[in-house]
Amino acid sequence: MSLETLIDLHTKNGNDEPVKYTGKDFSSDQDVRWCPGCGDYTILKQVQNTMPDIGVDKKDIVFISGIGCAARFPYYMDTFGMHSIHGRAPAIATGLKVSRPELSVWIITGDGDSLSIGANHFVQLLRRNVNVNLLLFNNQIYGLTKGQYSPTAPEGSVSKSTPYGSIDHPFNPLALSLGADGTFIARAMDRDPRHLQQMLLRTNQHKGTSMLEIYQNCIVFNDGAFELFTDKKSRPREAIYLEDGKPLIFGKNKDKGIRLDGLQPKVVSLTDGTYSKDDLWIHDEKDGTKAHLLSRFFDQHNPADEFRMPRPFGVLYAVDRPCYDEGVNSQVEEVLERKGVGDLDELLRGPETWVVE
Amino acid sequence: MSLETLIDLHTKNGNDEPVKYTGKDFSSDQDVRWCPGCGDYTILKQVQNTMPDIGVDKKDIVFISGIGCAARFPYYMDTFGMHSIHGRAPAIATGLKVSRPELSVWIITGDGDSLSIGANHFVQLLRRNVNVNLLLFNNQIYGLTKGQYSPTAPEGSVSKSTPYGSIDHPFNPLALSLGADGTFIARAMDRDPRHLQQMLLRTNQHKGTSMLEIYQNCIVFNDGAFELFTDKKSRPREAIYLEDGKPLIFGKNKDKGIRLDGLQPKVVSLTDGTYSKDDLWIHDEKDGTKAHLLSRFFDQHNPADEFRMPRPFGVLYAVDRPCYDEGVNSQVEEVLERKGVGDLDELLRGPETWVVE
Amino acid sequence: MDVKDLVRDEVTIRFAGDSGDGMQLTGSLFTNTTALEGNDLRTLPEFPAEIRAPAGTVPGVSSFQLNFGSIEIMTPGDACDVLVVMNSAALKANLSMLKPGGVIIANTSGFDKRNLNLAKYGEGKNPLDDGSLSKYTLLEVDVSKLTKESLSDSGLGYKDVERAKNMFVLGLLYWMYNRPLESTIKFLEKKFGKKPEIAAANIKVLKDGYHFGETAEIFSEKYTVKKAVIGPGEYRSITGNKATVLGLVAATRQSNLPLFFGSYPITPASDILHELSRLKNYGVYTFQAEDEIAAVSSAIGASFGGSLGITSSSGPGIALKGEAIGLAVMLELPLVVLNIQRAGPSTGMPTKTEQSDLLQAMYGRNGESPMVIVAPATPADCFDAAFEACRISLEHMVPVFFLSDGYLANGSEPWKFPKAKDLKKVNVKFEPPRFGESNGDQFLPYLRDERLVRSWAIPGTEGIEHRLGGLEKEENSGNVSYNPENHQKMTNLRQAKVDKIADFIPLQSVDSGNEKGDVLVLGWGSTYGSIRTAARELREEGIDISHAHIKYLNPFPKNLGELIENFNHILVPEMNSGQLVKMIRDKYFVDAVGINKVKGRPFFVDELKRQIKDALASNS
Amino acid sequence: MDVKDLVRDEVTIRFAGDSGDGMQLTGSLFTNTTALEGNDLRTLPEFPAEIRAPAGTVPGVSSFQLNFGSIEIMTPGDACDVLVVMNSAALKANLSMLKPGGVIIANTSGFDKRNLNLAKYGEGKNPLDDGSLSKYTLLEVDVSKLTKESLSDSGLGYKDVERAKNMFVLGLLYWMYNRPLESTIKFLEKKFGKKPEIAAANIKVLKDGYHFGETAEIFSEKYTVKKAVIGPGEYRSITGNKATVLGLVAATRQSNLPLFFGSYPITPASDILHELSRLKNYGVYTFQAEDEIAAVSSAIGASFGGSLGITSSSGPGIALKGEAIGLAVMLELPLVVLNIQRAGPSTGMPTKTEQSDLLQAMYGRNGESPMVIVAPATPADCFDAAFEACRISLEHMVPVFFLSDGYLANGSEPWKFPKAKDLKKVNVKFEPPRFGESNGDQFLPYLRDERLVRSWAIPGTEGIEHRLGGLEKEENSGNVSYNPENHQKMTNLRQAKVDKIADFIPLQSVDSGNEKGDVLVLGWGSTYGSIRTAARELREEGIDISHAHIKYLNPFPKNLGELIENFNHILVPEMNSGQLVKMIRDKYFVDAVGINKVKGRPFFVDELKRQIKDALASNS
Ligand SMILES: Cc1ncc(C[n+]2csc(CCOP(=O)(O)OP(=O)(O)O)c2C)c(N)n1
Ligand SMILES: Cc1ncc(C[n+]2csc(CCOP(=O)(O)OP(=O)(O)O)c2C)c(N)n1
Ligand code: SF4
Ligand code: SF4
Ligand SMILES: [Mg+2]
Ligand SMILES: [Mg+2]
Repeated sequence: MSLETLIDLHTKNGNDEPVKYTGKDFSSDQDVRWCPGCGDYTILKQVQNTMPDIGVDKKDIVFISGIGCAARFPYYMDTFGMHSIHGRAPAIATGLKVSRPELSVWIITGDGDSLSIGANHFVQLLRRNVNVNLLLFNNQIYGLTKGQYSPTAPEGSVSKSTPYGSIDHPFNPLALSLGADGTFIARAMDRDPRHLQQMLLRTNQHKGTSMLEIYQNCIVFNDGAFELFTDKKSRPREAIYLEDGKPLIFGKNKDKGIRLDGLQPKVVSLTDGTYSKDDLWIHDEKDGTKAHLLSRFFDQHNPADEFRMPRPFGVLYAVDRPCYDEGVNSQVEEVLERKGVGDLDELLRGPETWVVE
Repeated sequence: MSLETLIDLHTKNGNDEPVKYTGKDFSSDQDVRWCPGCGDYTILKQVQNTMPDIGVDKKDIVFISGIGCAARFPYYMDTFGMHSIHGRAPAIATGLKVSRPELSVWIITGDGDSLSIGANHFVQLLRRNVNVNLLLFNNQIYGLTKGQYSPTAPEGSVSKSTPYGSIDHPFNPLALSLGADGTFIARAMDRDPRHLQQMLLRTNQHKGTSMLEIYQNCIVFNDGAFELFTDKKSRPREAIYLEDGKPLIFGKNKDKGIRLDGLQPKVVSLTDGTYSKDDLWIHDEKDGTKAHLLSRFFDQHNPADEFRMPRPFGVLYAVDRPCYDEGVNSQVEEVLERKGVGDLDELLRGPETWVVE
Repeated sequence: MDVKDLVRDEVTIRFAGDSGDGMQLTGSLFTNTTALEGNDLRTLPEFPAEIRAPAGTVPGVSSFQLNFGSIEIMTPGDACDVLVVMNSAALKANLSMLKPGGVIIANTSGFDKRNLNLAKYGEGKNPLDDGSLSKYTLLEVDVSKLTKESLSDSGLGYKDVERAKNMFVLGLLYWMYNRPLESTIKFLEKKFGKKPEIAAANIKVLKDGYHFGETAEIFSEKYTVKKAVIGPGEYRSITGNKATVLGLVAATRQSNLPLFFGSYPITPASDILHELSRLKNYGVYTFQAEDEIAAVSSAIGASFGGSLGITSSSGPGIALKGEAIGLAVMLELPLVVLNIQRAGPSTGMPTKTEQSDLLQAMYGRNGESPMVIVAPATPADCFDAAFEACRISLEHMVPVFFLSDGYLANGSEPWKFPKAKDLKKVNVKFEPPRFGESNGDQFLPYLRDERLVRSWAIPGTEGIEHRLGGLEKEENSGNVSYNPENHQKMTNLRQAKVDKIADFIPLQSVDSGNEKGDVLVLGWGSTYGSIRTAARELREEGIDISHAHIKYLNPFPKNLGELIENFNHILVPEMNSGQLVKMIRDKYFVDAVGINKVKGRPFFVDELKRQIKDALASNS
Repeated sequence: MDVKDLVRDEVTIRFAGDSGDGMQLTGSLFTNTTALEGNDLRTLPEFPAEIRAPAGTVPGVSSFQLNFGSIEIMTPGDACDVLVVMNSAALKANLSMLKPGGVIIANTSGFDKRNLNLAKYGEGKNPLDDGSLSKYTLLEVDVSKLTKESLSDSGLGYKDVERAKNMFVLGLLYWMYNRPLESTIKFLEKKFGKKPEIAAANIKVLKDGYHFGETAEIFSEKYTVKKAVIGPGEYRSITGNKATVLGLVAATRQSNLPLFFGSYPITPASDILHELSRLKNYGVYTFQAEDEIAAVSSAIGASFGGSLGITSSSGPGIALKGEAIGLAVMLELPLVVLNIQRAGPSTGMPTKTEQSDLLQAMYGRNGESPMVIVAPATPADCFDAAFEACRISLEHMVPVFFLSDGYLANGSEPWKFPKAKDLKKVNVKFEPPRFGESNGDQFLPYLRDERLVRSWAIPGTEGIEHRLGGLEKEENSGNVSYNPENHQKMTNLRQAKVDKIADFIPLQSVDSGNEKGDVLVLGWGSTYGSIRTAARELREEGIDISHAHIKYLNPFPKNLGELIENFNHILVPEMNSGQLVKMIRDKYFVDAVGINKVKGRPFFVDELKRQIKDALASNS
């Protein structure tokens, strides 16, 4: 049983044949206005290239952003879009998705937008597990307002608002997301487009709030913040790509691995004969404790330490949990089923009336 | 080197002798207006009783709250206090503590106040590690507004605003706090006053943001929410009290323990001969991974399951990290040291001037 | 003793007791019976600010006032003729509300030492016997004891017996005012359907209360209030918040849209969330958000998707929504913002009423950000105003403020409810899809029709993919634009669009009095009943005074200026320090004078009459 | 060729180029030299909305306008006499700002195919040779090539050479206006102290530019602008945001209090945070909060502790602060809220100026929540206004709004800066401690002095422990109170306290023109220069027109009503749709008429003169 509303009547008119798109179809007519060389360009490109593969009609895709450089993103996508206000995209997306669960809803946000002013809506979205995809463009800076430190900027960051270095301890976005009971938590980078595309697909596949943090270079105000991980030379040593069910191996020649020694992760050499692949930690996306440990491969590390942890990229955590939007809609369905479509006259009349002659 | 401001001049006038207080000295002249039987009463009493032991002059203690039943708390304390606006107490406290680091600042907040409208300030406070004490009165309901479900209410909660049961997955306040990089995370309950007092003392001792969640019974709108843990009969089986350096033992006759099997915590019997105390997990307040595991002894458990996890009470996590307020003040001191007290005329003149005759 | 039966045009009764004494229920039942008897009536419930203040104390007192009559009744009455007090705290808290010479019915067991103490009457003092009540008629009844006796054979426990006390009082009052017991008996049978012994006990106590009146020989008078002349039809009783809910649901049903309601609890708005959350089978989606910002944002998201997004709050919560409401102004999407006003500033007095957010509704956002404002005049009028708020928002693609207040929210009145088929239609049409590449026309999301309204282009519609945002937009295309001329044009257009709505709302009429004359009292919102009654009484005293009540506060009805010109004096009573009066003075350049009350309470009729006279005296 | 040297009273030059071309620096250096030469002047920098729009495009154009003269100069000039364009996009974006017959100095290498394309001039079109500039004097200079040649021996790389281009232009302009090079040379030596080769290169290019003017034979005229008659003294150049910072610091130093600044970045307010964060050795604590709500809340917390809590924002950020500002109103604590206004509504046009938040400052909170408002008139006046905002807030224990705007914030003017010893003292006294139990007097936190001001009772003071909050409070004691009479009293007191501040601010004076007369132009904020200039010119045309500029917007100066009565026509120009005019009409019941511009730009003098004439024509 169901109420057939104007929306249902209107959208039923759709073209049912699945459309074949190319990346170009997702490019809007607006000039892209990021600084030349900004990491946002390649992310835009990968998103546009991934869209044809998610199997959703353009008309059913919505991008919602807050404010910031990253938040300009929806203007450049030839889908429905809203460039809203600072920090509120998750709340707007929640309203949209609850009322239109059939849409594919994407949230575009920056580290300031989602972890400073919008951090409340961010954690509530994760806890509710609204079935949307959130792309967090982390450049460890406020780009649009020209270079103040952000809540992900490392301690001591010198920026326009912290000429003597910042004092606050930064958020660990993945740890925060886990703490908020997020069901899908992943990390990618602007400079590895192939991996980014894979992650975008995974993000889309997951049912529930999919949180993909993307390391994004702000070439103007914070150039090179992630160079250690993104530079092709240092990347093999400093980044580790996670794959479900596979051992944790990294290094230029896949010569290093990570073991669990009790609760303690340890970097080991795979070439000195002590350990082999079989001794390593096997990645399990469903294991919350392992995800916790992985999220903590994070603290400023000592590049001189041979056994320093690499930074994990890929899906750290992915579990199923009922989605809020679905729950709301099934509850409405159930009540409709049980009580029938509400009769307006009955409601207006109420439980008790009297007649004046 | 330092700027001696009016505040310094004014507060120097203080009485230097340490004052001996009793709990009664902390009781203000205002009638306490919670519902008879509300858990808030016993918490108030324990706080008043603990105050004489923290060794701080009444004049240097400030209680700051948001809005809610719990937030009425400051009115009843004969200290400085502010009953502010909903959710913002952590931000107000941050401003106060940064500018007056010598004060002992306490935040009183409810589950709605801190985890709904105020969740952003809550996580930012923890990340910044401002040296204040936060008491989170969790009653899994909005008391003051008469009974809507809160972000800690279990799924399916029937409340005024969820007549058909709530749909959202609740926050795990301790997990969220850990995710936000809190440095002191503890749990107590209204119905165990002795333990609560201990926890209040620990809360006070910790330097940094001390987050103490207190299970508090709302007798009117959510009576018995924590009965399993607070009731003297079920408590021994369902609650476990953590002590640093001690094994995890619980049960009516201390007959049960918790071991770590790899990353997996397991409840074991201490009486069937298989395991003894020495096999158990030793609590370590400094171990973040263990704290993570403990914070996850949380999900709705099956009372029929003999090996179900008890709910941990006590200090889950306590580590040192520089405090924001201290950092700000030392930076000011350093700059003063380096540059000397700023000369107003120099500032007004600026780098370049010209003279008109 | 001989009992006289006197006829009265109008009676005000106030029930007062501890929060646990069931005074709200007692009042409601008396109200229902009175309505069924054909009287006109208005009610005023008053709750303690505390959830459950300690029993027996003044802060714990709960009261319910009912004004009914054979004449037109528009307010719950300034002061009461009869004051029922269940304990000494209730007397202390309410005595000032009793008319000189009025009747006090006091439950004597509520005046024992413990109760007197809790009410802080001072060592050894008892108002019942210290002569302090000598200017009233004091009737002492040991309700507790009598109830206990009435139920001595019932086998019920102490608590249940205690709880039945209020039925004794109700029975007694029914006797005093010649009311039948049937409807209350039916109610009790239904309410305690699963506990027939409780139902029976309550009914017994009710009847014993009634009989006590007949036999106790302490009452020398009883009263008859004849039927009022009320328009024929079927009526129900309704509070403002309930009527608001019905108005919202009716408007969305008339437009065949889902209603999305994003809200965060706050007194006195929360009941709207509670009521709506029960109406899922009416196509209502409720979302208890993490805060007011998320609440209004979620509603904007839903409106973008084609639902009617609605949000509600009060005081501090409305202040928080300002930024996002500004976004809705810029986006030109439907959005209804319900502000159930309470006493401010800041947290203020959450349980008390006020009308002090009108200028916030007008100007409480950054930039030139015009918004439509409607305000209901009475509890039942909340239905119409809420319906109109939705209609305007949907048909004109604008955010609309609905300004109710705590007094309307919890007050109730008889309502001749409409039939669904007689409701206005709400005309909504989504922008149609554009299939195929052939159609060269680019979709222009900010193209306007002759009413300056843009079209509602919802996701899921082929060929009209587009982007909106909070940055200034180019005319028609909606693309971001920093062009100076365009900004002026768009600023003017947003204003003109709101102004044009004046063509689609009713003209302002005079509510009572002449169309031209000496004095016009201009009101808005919940002061309606007091102003109407005061104006009537002043006309009866020979003053040439008319009353007009503005329901559309932005834009004003087109003829308001003309109407104002027909009078020599314009007086504007408001429960604030003067807000509408500012708008009137500015807009019509007329020396309107404010009459203001900021006490968290409605105007009393007498007080308002006096203030009107004073204003006229100093103004002429 | 013969070069004529002409004397000019006033000249406006506009430098325009790509964001990377250093036009802001060029403009500033020309400004400094001009100031040293004793001219009066005003400037207007204009930045692109994008951080770094693609080079060569119209959105990427950055410009700097400078108006200087031997007469009084109060605006950056409506249109320019000389337009310097470094590329074709700069011409496209700025041509409309050039006076008919004005001079264009065009860098021809910025008009190559690539640049013309990027500027979207259309296939094959070049404005330099298609005759479209015929009504101007076009001077083509291949700046890029000449710079390259000038530095051919320097050994510098391509980038460094490119970056020196602007010095060539600057040198050329110095020649054109007979300015000395010394101060610029000194600046370059200092700036590139660590890179002497760069300094030398820039100086060489500067000189070559100068010499090019002398020798190139394409310039037939050069100009002399004589010293202006300016009050003697030491001057500096200052922007509004910098002056604001200095005002805040000066006021806290004069009161010997720490300055606590809680803010969240937003255009165009962020620079205040940036500047203050450098001033730690002035007792300044800056806190970049997680959002505007935390920013203002932290400031309130700091004020509770005895610091002066200050917060700043713009547009949407100010809207977010409303709830917490209401708390400060209720608490009666010092708090200064800086609103650097920008074009709204919603996100609006962040880099553009507007005055559209005045009514938000007045009414943008729930309840009756009066606030003091001050507004600076010029960049340098930001110092005085910020100082006054702090003084009033501290001395009267009230939150104060300071309303600047983007135009003031980034604009600069010469400032005869004060000496610290000449600044007003700010009188602050904390409530003294009460030792011992003997003192029976209970501390009453809401007891008031004759100015209705309560005392500042800070934590750490013995014997005055107390609690405050956002609930309505009992008079004097500050305890929570729901008493109706008390609420009226407190509402009136909060208003009266603000009104009484009128006794402690300067009377309103007429800025220019007669004290009594036909027309009064009433302005506020950054429109000062345009209005002053327009009024002067209209007086010169024989119109009896005066100008008064309101800096204290709530409360108004006590004599404002009288002053207004001295004129027949009151005109109120604002960069909004009419906000001050509403307040004036309401308060003084005078038929004041608004003159409004909402284009994200200041009034041009000519435009304003025309609008004033139009208004007078239709008004008489
Ligand atoms: C309410 C509000 N406050 C502040 C701003 C100013 N503002 C715009 S974007 C931004 C931060 C941007 O940082 P981030 O989210 O990291 O995005 P990025 O520009 O780095 O992509 C700020 C502070 C605003 N637009 N609205
Ligand atoms: C801005 C704002 N929104 C909403 C409210 C209404 N309100 C007051 S307290 C509260 C929630 C209280 O819940 P909690 O924090 O759990 O405290 P409790 O009453 O349970 O102790 C709400 C929604 C308010 N006062 N201010
Ligand atoms: S400022 Fe940084 S983040 Fe923003 S567009 Fe430029 S490079 Fe990208
Ligand atoms: S409503 Fe609940 S939390 Fe509030 S005072 Fe009553 S019992 Fe306590
Ligand atoms: Mg960023
Ligand atoms: Mg609670």
